[in-house]
Amino acid sequence: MQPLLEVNNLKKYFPTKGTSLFSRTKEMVKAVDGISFTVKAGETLGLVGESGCGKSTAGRSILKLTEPTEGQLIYKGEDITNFRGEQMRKLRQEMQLIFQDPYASLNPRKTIEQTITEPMKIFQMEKTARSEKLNRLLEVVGLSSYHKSRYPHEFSGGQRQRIGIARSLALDPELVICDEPVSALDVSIQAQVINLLEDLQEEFNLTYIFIAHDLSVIHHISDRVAVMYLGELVEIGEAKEVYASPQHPYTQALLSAVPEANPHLEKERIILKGDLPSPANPPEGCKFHTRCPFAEAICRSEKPTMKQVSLTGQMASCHFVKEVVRL
Amino acid sequence: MQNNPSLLEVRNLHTHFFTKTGVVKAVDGVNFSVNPGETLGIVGESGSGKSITALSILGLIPSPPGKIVDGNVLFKGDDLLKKSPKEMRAIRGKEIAMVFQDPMTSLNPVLSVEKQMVETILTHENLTKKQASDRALDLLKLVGIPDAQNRLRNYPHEFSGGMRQRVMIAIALSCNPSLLIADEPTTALDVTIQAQILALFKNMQKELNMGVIMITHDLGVVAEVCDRVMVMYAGKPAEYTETKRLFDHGKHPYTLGLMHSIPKITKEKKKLEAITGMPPDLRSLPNGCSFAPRCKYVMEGCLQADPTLKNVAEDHAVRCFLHDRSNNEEETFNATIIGSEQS
Amino acid sequence: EENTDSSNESGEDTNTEDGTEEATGEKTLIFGRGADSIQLDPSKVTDGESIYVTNQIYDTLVRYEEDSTEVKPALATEWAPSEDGLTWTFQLRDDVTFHDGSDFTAEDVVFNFERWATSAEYIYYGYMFGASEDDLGGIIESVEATNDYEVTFTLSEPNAPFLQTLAMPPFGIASPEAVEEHGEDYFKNPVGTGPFVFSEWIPDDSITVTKNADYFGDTAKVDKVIFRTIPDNGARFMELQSGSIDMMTGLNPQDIQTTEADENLQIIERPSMNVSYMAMNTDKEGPLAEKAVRQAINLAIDKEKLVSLYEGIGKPAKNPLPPSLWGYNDDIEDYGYDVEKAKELLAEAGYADGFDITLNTFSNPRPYMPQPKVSAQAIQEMLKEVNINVEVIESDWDTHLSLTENGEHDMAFLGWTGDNGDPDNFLYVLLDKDNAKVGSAGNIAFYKNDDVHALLKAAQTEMDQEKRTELYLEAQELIHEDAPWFPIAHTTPPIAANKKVVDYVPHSTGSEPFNMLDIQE
Amino acid sequence: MLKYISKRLLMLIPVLIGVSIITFSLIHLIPGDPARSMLGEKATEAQLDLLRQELGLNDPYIVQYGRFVGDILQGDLGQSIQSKESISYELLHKLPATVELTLFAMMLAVIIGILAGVIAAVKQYSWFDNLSMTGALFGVSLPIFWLGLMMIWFFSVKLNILPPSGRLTPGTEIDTITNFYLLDSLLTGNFAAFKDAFSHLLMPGIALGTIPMAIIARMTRSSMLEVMKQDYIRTANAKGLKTRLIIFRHALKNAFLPVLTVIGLQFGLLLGGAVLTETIFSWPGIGRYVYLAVLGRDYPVVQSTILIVATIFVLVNLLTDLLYKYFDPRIRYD
Amino acid sequence: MARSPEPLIGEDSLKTTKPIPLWLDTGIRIVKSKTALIGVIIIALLVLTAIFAPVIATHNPTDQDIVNRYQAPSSEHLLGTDELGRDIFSRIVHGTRISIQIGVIAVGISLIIGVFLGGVAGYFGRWIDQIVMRFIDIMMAFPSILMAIALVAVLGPSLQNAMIAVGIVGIPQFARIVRSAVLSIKENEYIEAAKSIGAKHGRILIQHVLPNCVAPIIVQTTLGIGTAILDAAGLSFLGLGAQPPTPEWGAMLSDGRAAIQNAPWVVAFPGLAIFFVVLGFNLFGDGLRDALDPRLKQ
Ligand SMILES: Nc1ncnc2c1ncn2[C@@H]1O[C@H](COP(=O)(O)OP(=O)(O)OP(=O)(O)O)[C@@H](O)[C@H]1O
Ligand SMILES: Nc1ncnc2c1ncn2[C@@H]1O[C@H](COP(=O)(O)OP(=O)(O)OP(=O)(O)O)[C@@H](O)[C@H]1O
Ligand SMILES: [Mg+2]
Ligand SMILES: [Mg+2]
Repeated sequence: MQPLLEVNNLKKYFPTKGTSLFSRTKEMVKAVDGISFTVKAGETLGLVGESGCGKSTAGRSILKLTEPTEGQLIYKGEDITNFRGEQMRKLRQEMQLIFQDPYASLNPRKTIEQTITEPMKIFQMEKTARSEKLNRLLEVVGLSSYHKSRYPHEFSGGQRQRIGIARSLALDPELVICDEPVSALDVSIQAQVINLLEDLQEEFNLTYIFIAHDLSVIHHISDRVAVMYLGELVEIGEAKEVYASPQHPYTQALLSAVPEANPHLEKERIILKGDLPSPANPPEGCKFHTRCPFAEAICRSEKPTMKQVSLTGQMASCHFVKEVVRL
Repeated sequence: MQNNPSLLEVRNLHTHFFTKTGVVKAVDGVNFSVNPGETLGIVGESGSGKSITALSILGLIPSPPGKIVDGNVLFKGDDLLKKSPKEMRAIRGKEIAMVFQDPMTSLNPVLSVEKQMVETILTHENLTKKQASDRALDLLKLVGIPDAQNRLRNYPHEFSGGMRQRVMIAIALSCNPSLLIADEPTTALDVTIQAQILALFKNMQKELNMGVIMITHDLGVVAEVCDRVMVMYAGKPAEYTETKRLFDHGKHPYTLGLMHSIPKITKEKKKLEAITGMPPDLRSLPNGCSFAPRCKYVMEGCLQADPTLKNVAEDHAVRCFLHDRSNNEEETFNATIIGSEQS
Repeated sequence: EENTDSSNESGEDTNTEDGTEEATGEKTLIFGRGADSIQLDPSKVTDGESIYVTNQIYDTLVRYEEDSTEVKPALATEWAPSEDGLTWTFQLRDDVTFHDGSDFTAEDVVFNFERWATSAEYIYYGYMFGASEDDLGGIIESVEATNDYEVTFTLSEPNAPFLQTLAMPPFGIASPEAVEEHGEDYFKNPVGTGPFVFSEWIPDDSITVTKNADYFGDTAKVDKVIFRTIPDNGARFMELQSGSIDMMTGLNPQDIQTTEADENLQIIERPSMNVSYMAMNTDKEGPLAEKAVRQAINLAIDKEKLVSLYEGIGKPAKNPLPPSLWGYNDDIEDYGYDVEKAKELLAEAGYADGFDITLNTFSNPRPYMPQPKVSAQAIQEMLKEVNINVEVIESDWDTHLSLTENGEHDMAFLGWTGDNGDPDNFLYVLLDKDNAKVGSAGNIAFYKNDDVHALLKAAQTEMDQEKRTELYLEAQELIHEDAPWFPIAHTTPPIAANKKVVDYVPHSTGSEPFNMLDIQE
Repeated sequence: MLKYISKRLLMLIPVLIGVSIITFSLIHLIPGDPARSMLGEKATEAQLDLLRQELGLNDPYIVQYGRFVGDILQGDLGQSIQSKESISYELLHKLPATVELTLFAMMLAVIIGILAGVIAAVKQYSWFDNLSMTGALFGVSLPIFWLGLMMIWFFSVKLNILPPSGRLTPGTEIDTITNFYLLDSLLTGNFAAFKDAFSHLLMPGIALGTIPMAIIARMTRSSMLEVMKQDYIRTANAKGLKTRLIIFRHALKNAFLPVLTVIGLQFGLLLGGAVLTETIFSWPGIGRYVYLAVLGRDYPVVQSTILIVATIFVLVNLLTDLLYKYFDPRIRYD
Repeated sequence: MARSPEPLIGEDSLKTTKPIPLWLDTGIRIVKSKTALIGVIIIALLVLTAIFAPVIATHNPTDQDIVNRYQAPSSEHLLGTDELGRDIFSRIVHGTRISIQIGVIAVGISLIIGVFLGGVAGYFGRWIDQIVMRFIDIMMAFPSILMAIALVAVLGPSLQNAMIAVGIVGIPQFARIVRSAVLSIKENEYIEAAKSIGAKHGRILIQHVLPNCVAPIIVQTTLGIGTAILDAAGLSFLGLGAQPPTPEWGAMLSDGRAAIQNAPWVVAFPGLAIFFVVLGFNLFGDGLRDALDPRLKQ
């Protein structure tokens, strides 16, 4: 089956702030440094990694909210890499974004109605159709129609997140990129939103790319997971498999570091040394080698490639994983 | 409870904020104690009064509008609430130290790390600058900062988040406090860094035999580092017991709700049981139990009267009518469950 | 002697003052004024503030009498014109040295005159002797040193005011050595023969001159004069009140009473040789081109009231000439204030409903017009009575000059201070058609009357003063009838001084040497 | 650091070119004739024309501008049309006068403003806070020319305790070295002159310093209040530090940063904006100098002086930025 | 319906309280703040005075009575008379109209141009920003009063030109404030959200960015009016502003200066009038700043 979205060697570099007017060679922050994956229609791909590893940038590059530096995007079999202006605006209907910060993602000067109907206005939906749709969307995300004329500051974080979700559904998208939609919410509210997202996926047959740094949330919601480190993918595969038998040392460390709400569990922890290196000058070779407990000489000099490590398609990028060749 | 005197005992603490829009009962009747070498966890949602509890202990409530309206804070037997500002200054940083949530903003950006460490030491200890500086260096090494000698002169922005939190911990430890209050020390950090910091905490505590109050909203962290836990909801304790007991025999509907609403890595996926509704506005709390509007097991009486914290077992107290064994007036109390479980 | 009689109101601030006097034991006169000198080479400037200072440093061949524009000997002891008025011979003093020590001889006079005849930048030379770019010498054909102490001037045509002109401060004789030595910078290193020697110039702050002990005339009574620039009239007056300056020009009329009431201060009036007027642009098409309208305007303004705004330092003017000058026509009767008649005249001219017009005025007070803006507003209000709607346009002085000489105005204020006490210096300059050229007009009414022109021209070459008087009287009558101006006032610009300043006699030309005045504690 | 400075200095070039072009165009657009303005009402057309020729005023604008830039590049500020004096010589006296006045005003403003702001913030809502902030509000609302006049009227006329104008009582001897009179009199040990110069500086200094003082006080206060809410202040409290240490070391050092920007901007504003003060107090500085030059169409003076003032302004802001670096280690210039 | 959404508890509180519009909320805050209220009262007085000037004034502001010039305040002339015997009180009353006009028009000029420049620079960034900011740098490097003087000298002294000059001089301030506001607003996720639903630049700038900058713009406008009145008065004081017989306060002050010793009221009252009005706008602006401060919300 043809994947809904195919991302090939996507790169996004930002020039560092301090580059001088005169030096030709600009220093670059390699926020996303060549990632490739596919997303199947109707599935949820979890994208996980530590703060600053490039998850959001990857998401925004896919939507071309920032112009990718390099790479190829294929949506429904069509190469959209070079879509511009009007073409891209049309495509926006099918791809939407849900944001992390429920406070910053709503324009405080617009009523809920204005916020949710704006996309419909932009795509010239009729007035009556608009209000019908608005009412339905409000209902779907669990808000009432008397909320319409309210302003965002009158809502709690969880409710705002629902408003944001309603807006992103206004154009009946197929692909929704959720950029940490629950990490700003309280635990008790978090579950409400996760449930809502799951229900919506079922009802509207949505495809999610779900970005989060919380491994438990990713575990809960994803069909497949991709683990990022410093702008690169280190491991990708079926969620169950990756969580059960992580192959990349980074994934292993990440999983072992999660504190479990179970005092009886005596986990064997891998505690990584040091911090995430700066994406402005990442380490040579394997980017993880500076923190890897198993690093050897080759890791410092040679960049590992993605290798298939299981028959179901789990892949990891490490010199020491065993490649499984599909027959 | 234990026989030996507690290091810290908080009794019936009430801290209110008298704002223009009403009285915020941020902390409204909290009791707990901490023993030397013990870690007490305080968990709860945002706004449940965890930080204010901690700040009340140290006398750092912004006033106005905040005021401790009732209660005692007995530290080594002395009531801290009766101390003069000057006496409190001598205790802060020396006897009781605190580590804050956000390592990015809790260090002064324009002073070098050394200066911020040395000034604490000089304030409380009778040392020369040189000695203080040496102590600062030792502390940095202790909390595991590589190349400590050179890092001493650096400014906070030259450190990563995890490193800054280590510095904060070093500062907190600089005068060998007997009580350390850590207010969500790892919330702002990545998991791998959180693991580092939690490990550091455990080590330090073992080495220094401090009492620790660990404030968090993450039950995982509680399970990991705490000996006992107090679950807070809307300024009041909901449940107070040993950690293992809480996870195995947690009683309060809120505690249970929390535990069921977080996804777990190790368990099979199943639909999360969310707690409905949202935390109440502390300015206009509902009558009766403040959790009642969100409670699955809400009973009619819950909407009228506020339950009190009652022991359900030794060292296990719950504030809920469902478990109010001492309530003998069942006739006057209609215990019918009016809420029904939703899924 | 210093401390016994403090003339200050309060004792506190006498300290610094007395301190300096004690320390140097000198008599210092501090003179406050509104602007700094532009250059200290008088031949190149026209501003009064420059002349004020150079008048102390330089001598001219002849000088004005203290109280008139008659001349008396100075560097020249005797002089005589030839019969035809074309040759003038001057006998010079032989006991004069320049401040730089060099001796003064006839050659030096020649040097100076030849210098002035080299370029049009020597404004007064060109202006008084009719020099132009093509004819740099003007009416002076030659200047010769006929012996060490005798110079002979040869003129191309007789020039009645010649002797008076030579007394003008711009024709102060400079030391040739110094001129050559300093070159371009001579203007800030002036060397003359005058009663004071230049000592220091701090731009926009002060100029100091010191007594010339070897002066050939009356040696100065004070040791030092400091000319201090204090731009604001009010501030300057306060300095005077507080005793930090001794004397000042540019008194606000409003402060006259205060000065008179102050027991330490006195007002010294400079004799009047000026006129202020409102010129009406006769060249512009429209109402002002009509005589009747101009007369009507003359009738519609209450001159008494207008001049009362001068707070006593001005007398209403009816002629372009100041009354102190010979040739003044006192028989002329002023139009007087008569609104009805004005309305009649306007109606006759077809302006019964009035008209709109502009009045250009300037912001900086001038000696002949202390409050130009206020006067303009008064006229504006008065002309309302006859339905003339005046828009007042206030510009800075330079813009005003540029606007008016280009004839861009309807009505405009201006004034004139006499240079040499000759009526020609008023009438020809201000009202002759020769001077009504757009772009460089002295005659900003652009008044062109051939009869007047003939009279004025005749008076220029006539050497007999009586005959000249006749000519001027007649000219004034014609001018009165044509009413190109609304003459406003002749002022006696007040000088406020501390009472300890004595024997000071201001001259009508606007400046005088300070060698006679004294300070008495 | 050096690289940063040189980069900033390079950035100065386009700004100064812009300033010079605007100045040049503006001043040449003003109607009026410098020749007339110099020679006065008595000069003839021929004389005027000669002077115009001599000054090159008849050349096309582009040539005139080119000449101006060329001269500046050779370090020649040109000659005043009015006074024939070299402009650099005139500035030698006037610039120090203005800078002395400005520095003095700024010192008053900074010292009093910051102190008042800090105290007001620390004792928020106290009588001092109310009083000083009301005063500061009055300060920014006062027309300074009016304040100047009223001060003169009161202190010089009514009380006669301060001199109404000028830099020095005439006749006061002072050996000028730097032309900063306060400095010169101290260097030469001439205390009488120092006292005299100081008493002259006082009123114009206050008049000029009022607005920045008020602005700095308000800025300091609000900045301090903001900083006092920050987490690191809570940390400092939790460490048990003394209040004074918290206020001056922890809070003020942070709160000072926005104030520093204001100081830099205000200093620049004062430098060129002293026109009114200098007019009222007859202060022989560049404010009046340029003002009169504009009125007198003294093109070279206006052009060169504005260019210098602009340069100083830009340099002061560069200095502020560098001071920023000193106070805020987070900022790196490289 | 495929599913029933989870009920939201706490919405009852929302149902009962009507939403307060922003302007009302701001109004309430201002009324609550004493100082801002004083500012509002002063401004209201100013506006009322301007409207009813002919009624309030006891004399015609341009009527002269040269004989009775420099009269001290009396029952006939409440604030005395000036150098031409005009009634100072009436002139000050009529002067309110001019001051309002100056403030509004001058700030209007700075506002329109400044907001445009700042908005475009901040929103589009890159080279547009570079160009605009260099231009602003140049304007800032100019001593502002001298710039205004030169502009008036070019345009010719008149009230109108003084307003234009003051307006132009005020542009950088607005541009900078708007630019920095836009820069910070641009970082908000809702801007990204607007982009992601296909909104074009114009729509984003006008619908999302600028409305969220109104707070600093309003504050700056209010404070700017005060400054503009001060600056214009300064220009008039130098003789470069209002032309006679316009009763502009700065010009009145300047004209009365000569009489400061004998008739101090001629100087004192126009100065006080300027002071009061500027104070009013400053108080109001301060109040607005606090009232509109998002940090004080919630
Ligand atoms: N506009 C930008 N200009 C320069 N650098 C940027 C920009 N946006 C992101 N970066 C850098 O790119 C890197 C990746 O950022 P990104 O926001 O994608 O991380 P993330 O994984 O989403 O982190 P978080 O979990 O904190 O949201 C970071 O180092 C960030 O500083
Ligand atoms: N200065 C204050 N004025 C008014 N109310 C305040 C103030 N500080 C805190 N509160 C209120 O007190 C309550 C408890 O706050 P507290 O900071 O203790 O919560 P918390 O449990 O620490 O939450 P979090 O997890 O978000 O840190 C909150 O509802 C908060 O709004
Ligand atoms: Mg992100
Ligand atoms: Mg907290």
